[in-house]
Amino acid sequence: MSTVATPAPQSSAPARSLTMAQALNTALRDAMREDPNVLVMGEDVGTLGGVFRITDGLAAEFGADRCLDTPLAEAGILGSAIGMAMYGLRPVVELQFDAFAYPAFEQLLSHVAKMRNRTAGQLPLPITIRIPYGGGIGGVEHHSDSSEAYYAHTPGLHVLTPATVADGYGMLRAAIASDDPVVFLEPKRLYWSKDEITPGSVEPIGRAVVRRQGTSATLLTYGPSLPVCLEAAEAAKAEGWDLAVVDLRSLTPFDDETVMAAVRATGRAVVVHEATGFGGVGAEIAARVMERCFHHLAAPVLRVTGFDIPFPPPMLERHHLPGVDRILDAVARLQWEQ
Amino acid sequence: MSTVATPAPQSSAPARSLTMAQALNTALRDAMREDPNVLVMGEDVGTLGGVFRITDGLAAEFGADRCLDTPLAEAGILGSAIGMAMYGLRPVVELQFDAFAYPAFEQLLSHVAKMRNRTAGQLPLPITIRIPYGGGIGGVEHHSDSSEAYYAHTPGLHVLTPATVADGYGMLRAAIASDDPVVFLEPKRLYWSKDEITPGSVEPIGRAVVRRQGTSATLLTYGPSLPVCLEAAEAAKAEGWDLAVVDLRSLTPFDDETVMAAVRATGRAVVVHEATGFGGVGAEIAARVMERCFHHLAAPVLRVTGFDIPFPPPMLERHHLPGVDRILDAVARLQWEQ
Amino acid sequence: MTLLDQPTGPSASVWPPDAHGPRRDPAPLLPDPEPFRMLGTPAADKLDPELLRDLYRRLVLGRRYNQQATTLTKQGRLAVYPASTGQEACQVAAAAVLRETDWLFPSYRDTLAVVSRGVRPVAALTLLRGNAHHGWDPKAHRTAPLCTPLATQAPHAVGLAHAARLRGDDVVALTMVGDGGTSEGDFHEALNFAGVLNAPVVFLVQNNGYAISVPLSKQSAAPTLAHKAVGYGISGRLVDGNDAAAVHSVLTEAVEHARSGRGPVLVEAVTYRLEAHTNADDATRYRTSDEVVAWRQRDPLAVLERHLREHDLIDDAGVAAAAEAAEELAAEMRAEFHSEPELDPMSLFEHVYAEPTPQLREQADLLAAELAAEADPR
Amino acid sequence: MTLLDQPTGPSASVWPPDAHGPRRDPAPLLPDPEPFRMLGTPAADKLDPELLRDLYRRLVLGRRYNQQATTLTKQGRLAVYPASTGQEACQVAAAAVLRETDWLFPSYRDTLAVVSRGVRPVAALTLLRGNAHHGWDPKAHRTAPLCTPLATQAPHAVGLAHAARLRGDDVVALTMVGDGGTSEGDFHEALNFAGVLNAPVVFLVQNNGYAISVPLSKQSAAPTLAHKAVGYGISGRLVDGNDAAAVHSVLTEAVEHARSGRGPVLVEAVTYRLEAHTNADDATRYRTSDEVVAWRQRDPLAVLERHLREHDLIDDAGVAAAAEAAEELAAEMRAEFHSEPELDPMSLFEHVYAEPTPQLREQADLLAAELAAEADPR
Ligand SMILES: Cc1ncc(C[n+]2csc(CCOP(=O)(O)OP(=O)(O)O)c2C)c(N)n1
Ligand SMILES: Cc1ncc(C[n+]2csc(CCOP(=O)(O)OP(=O)(O)O)c2C)c(N)n1
Ligand SMILES: [Mg+2]
Ligand SMILES: [Mg+2]
Repeated sequence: MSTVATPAPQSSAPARSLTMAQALNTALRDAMREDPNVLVMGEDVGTLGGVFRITDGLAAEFGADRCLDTPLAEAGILGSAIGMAMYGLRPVVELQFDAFAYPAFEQLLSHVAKMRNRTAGQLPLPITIRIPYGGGIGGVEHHSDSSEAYYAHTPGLHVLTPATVADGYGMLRAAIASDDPVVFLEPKRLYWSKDEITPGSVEPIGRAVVRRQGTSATLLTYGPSLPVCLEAAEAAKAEGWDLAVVDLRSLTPFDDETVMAAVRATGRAVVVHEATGFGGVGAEIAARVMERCFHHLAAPVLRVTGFDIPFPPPMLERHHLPGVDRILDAVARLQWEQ
Repeated sequence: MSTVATPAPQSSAPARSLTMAQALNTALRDAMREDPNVLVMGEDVGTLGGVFRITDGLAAEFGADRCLDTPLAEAGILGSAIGMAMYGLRPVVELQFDAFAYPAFEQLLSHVAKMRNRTAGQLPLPITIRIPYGGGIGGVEHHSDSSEAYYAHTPGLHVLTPATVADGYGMLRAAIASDDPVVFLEPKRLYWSKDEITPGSVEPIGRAVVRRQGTSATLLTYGPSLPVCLEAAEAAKAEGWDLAVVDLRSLTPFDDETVMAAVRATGRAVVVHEATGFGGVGAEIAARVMERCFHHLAAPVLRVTGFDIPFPPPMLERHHLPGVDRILDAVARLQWEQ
Repeated sequence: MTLLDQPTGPSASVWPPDAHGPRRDPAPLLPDPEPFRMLGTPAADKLDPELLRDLYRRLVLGRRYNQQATTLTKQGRLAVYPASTGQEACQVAAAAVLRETDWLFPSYRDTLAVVSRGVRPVAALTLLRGNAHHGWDPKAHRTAPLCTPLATQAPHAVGLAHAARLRGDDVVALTMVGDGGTSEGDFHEALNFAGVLNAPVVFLVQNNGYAISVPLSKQSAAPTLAHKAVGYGISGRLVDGNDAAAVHSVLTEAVEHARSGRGPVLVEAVTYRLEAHTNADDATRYRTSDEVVAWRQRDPLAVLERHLREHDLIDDAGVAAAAEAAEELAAEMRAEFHSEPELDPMSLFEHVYAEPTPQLREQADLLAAELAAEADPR
Repeated sequence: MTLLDQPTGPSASVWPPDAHGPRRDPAPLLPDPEPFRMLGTPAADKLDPELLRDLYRRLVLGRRYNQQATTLTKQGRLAVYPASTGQEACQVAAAAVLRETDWLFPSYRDTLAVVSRGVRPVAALTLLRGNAHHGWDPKAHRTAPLCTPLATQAPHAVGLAHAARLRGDDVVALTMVGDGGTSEGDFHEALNFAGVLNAPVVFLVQNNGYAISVPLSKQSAAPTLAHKAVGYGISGRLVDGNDAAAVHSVLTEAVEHARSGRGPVLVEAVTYRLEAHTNADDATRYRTSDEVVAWRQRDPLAVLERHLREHDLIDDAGVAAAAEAAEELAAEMRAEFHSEPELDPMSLFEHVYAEPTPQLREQADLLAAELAAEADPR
């Protein structure tokens, strides 16, 4: 796992109830207060506070130079963040929506992901790239892509995605503290979810967590699909299934240990994510689980994912996104009779 | 599978012995002769005939307008090809090397892959995007990426990669004839391989082919790794293994029928490709084979792929690329004792 | 070898002949840094009154269209609406200067230009309604789909214009980009391709001062956005985007320039977005109401109406007729959006490819089974 | 709020104050379309002879470096070599004008600039030798790795320069791009960011007339590439890239301009690549030998030597001393490339991340086992 400098927890800050958006905002603010090298940059992050208000108030507190409204050009944003990181800053870049990260793809693959490696460790790039991603909020085309597979397949990047409010805070702190570049995927439909967080707590990168214990089968999921899986697990009780739910949190590095233990314990597994199934992260998860737990499995690992189609228009997205019924249908196909 | 207009085979053209590069060149020339709407465009494709000479002689025969040297800007190249296709042309775009396709990623994902779908079929984009890809030729960094996973995960694209000289011809003809966009990945280390082709023959898109029959286990591969797998299958005879080898040829659409039949016949399989393993196309193949052939398998499907690292410098690439020994080691791990 | 004329030669004096020439003389490419205006200037006297009345009717219609779409958004009938209120002069002129055979490449904010091109509002607004990605036949209307990824439509326009030229067709492509969009690499690449290919394209930049919250001063340090033209060897023009006559005149010239083979043109129209970026935006976070008020004084509709009245080019009946036509349009919009759109979940699998892959057929079966179970839960 | 000065204001006369100003006056940004020259002009008389002799020694060294690297390539000691033969004036001047604390952002062709910056040839050529991706300590030499994806280093230079400015450091970043590279979106985005941030960056475009086989006339229709500056509100300068004194002078001014907070500068140096694109290229396919011969007349080394000789600024001893130093460099190169580089396959897994992931540890074990089996095949 990546080196994570654990900042001293802010005194004995009491737990606070926040939305995911507020938790992320708090994480940015705390990181900026603790380290003057941290700066936030992107389209509309300054005066506006971001289209999702994740950077709200940061320009007011830290000034326009540390919360920088950039021109509208994603390769330029990420490219200049690289130069800043080379000079010792720790840029936190916001790319406004999933599909608007694609213009920065070359900078991401050919530089951000490789710079440490190609310079034999001499130019690490501690850049956090925040990308609101996924569907479920009725966005028009190009506003709902789940692009994690592109990043997870790219060596040199850490790919994280929080599914809880507390992880929104703790994982973003870890991402900013990491000396490696992190693609930090924020499930935009969870921005308004509410929960308690403990300010100052940093989640180490690379650990999955079992969100629900269960004995019948294991759901493996992350990001926006976690709440759906938890709901499915509740509903499954009526069918007599006791489902475990694992929240991966970090796609790279991947927590084989936690995942394999959770699957071996039940002998059955379903992977769930929003992104297109073909060549998605779910394929990697299913393949490695079957490679490593083959003789523990009573049935093949199944996948419940978005279809292999461009993301649908708002009024049809519910048919595309994995829902409780589709997950339960997959669980039902786990060869219970044999 | 995609609609493929089968052009009339050129009279009774005799089989000719060509390199893969020449076969691709012949395919372009034949397509341009048959259809005045076909045009070739990209960096250095005109006067120079391309850095790999795949477009050699086309400008001389068809003129600078049908074999267009463009300015050096990949998004501009693909973006203007989109406009040309909207007007009824059939552009064949050359992107000079794998990593230099990344600047065009937004045009590819947000437009090329989606245009037919978003316009409900009204604006199909018959664009062929030729990309020399993969390692094995001692290229310096950014010249050896295997980027197929990014494309295969993107709905709306066909992703093809020929492994034989004949397929170089026949599959490129099919790609150009297709009314859908095709990412046509040319294994650059096979450019100099030699074999016979029958001009005029078009390979339908979406069919895998069994290159070698075998009874012990099945190697599933494509593109630059096919010759390595065939070599491994030869070498395996000494160990007493009789290996089948399947050449996928088309990653999207995927030929489940041929692949599953080939795996069921042996009960064991190894997937081989050059690209980084994590989240690679091999993960999809392994996952879907295990989903569909679970009870026919004596062992989990294993993967032999490039490591999860940036492509190494020329002098070290052989340690990264799947070679005969690494493939045989994987075959040996297919739980023969059980 | 090439069908196309090469760009015209250099002035031999400024560049040594062996140094990678020919190079162009920059002088004719540079825009006048003072935006071109007609209304309120002597130039307006020469204008065809019927043209002005036509533009007026279009502006009235456009304003009403914007209002009605905004109302529909508030009623939940549109998922999102980026209004072009205040920018109607640019919107209607962009459509008015094109021939039927020309192509328009609009951005997400340019639905009014699309409507002005003859597309029905309900079709122009399909993307923003949310029932489908796109609503009209692009080939029949020679109007590309609304483009959301900024400036990515600009190279499409160049490619189409070049293709038409190769075919010997007399077609011009006009693409619309925002001030923010000019910062994207695709904008640059499109202008460069256009310059090199000498393609018949007009780039219309609606400079409304903001990219969401980001003001022009944080977007560009250029003298004007029109000055970017010189770096591509193409002509730059600057126009008051709230003066419908001036926009119409400059764009007419630009389209003619492009059509006649004299090369592409970059037009910057200086205008203002009177509403928030979209209904989801809160413009008070980044601009003062004073600023908005000041720009309301230069409302393109008010400016033209004042001109027409002052010059006695329209009477109350004319104004009323324009308003009536606008009300008809609004009524049509209300009617068309009143009914729920028809939705077919199985359409998700259509048109991904010319023919569905085996994988898509399997997935379609899965959804069909789910829908059947939903319909008949037992 | 901001630490940085805002770009200086508009000339109020050219732009209405309410129209998204301030805007800059374009006049001072526009380059003189005649490339700046010194050698052979009266301006040369004022030049410091020691500077000229220093540039001469650097050029001699540079030429010898290019020759030796080319020879090493023929001997298979380098995987590939993109020679800068003919462009040495740009290469050595780019390094000479920078302070030690400044940063250089070179492209793949700029290894001579890197060597001129004090990096040993064997280190500068590591990427092209093929044993590693990179060979020097970028922070110690304040020189970024060679950049292959065209123009992608330009935004890095802008970001670094801006960061230095935020820290209060007196640092200028100079980045080198080819004529072909100016067509890439990243070039545009970098210049735009530089203009808006008023970052202390110098963009040096070596216009050598070709991007591999594509001549400038198919790359750009701009009056000159330096004219692109105006679209970003930055200053453009055009210089004869084969006149070492002129390049040195223009770059010195540009660096000073940037350092003093007056903003970024785009310098186009008109030059010529006398060799093929790389050893793998066949230049006879796209250019005539007449053209090459003509440019050999303007060989930067010959031009400077002629000047020094004609003005009696160097004697045979000086020439011999320069040649001797160059031979020493060549001998050093031969010696250093004579031995095979040390290679450790296990290094593949180092520096992918600060610490290897569990996945990489597994894969490293696999390779280690393979290497052990290879070493001891039994
Ligand atoms: C590539 C890309 N990046 C970001 C966005 C998100 N976005 C949508 S509109 C907008 C501002 C556009 O400003 P401008 O180009 O001036 O057009 P306007 O909205 O003023 O019409 C942004 C940043 C996008 N659509 N595409
Ligand atoms: C993004 C990208 N596209 C394509 C290439 C392949 N390529 C390498 S050098 C080159 C030509 C560069 O021309 P120019 O910028 O003029 O530099 P020069 O080689 O003349 O120094 C090309 C096309 C690349 N390196 N990067
Ligand atoms: Mg705007
Ligand atoms: Mg060049």
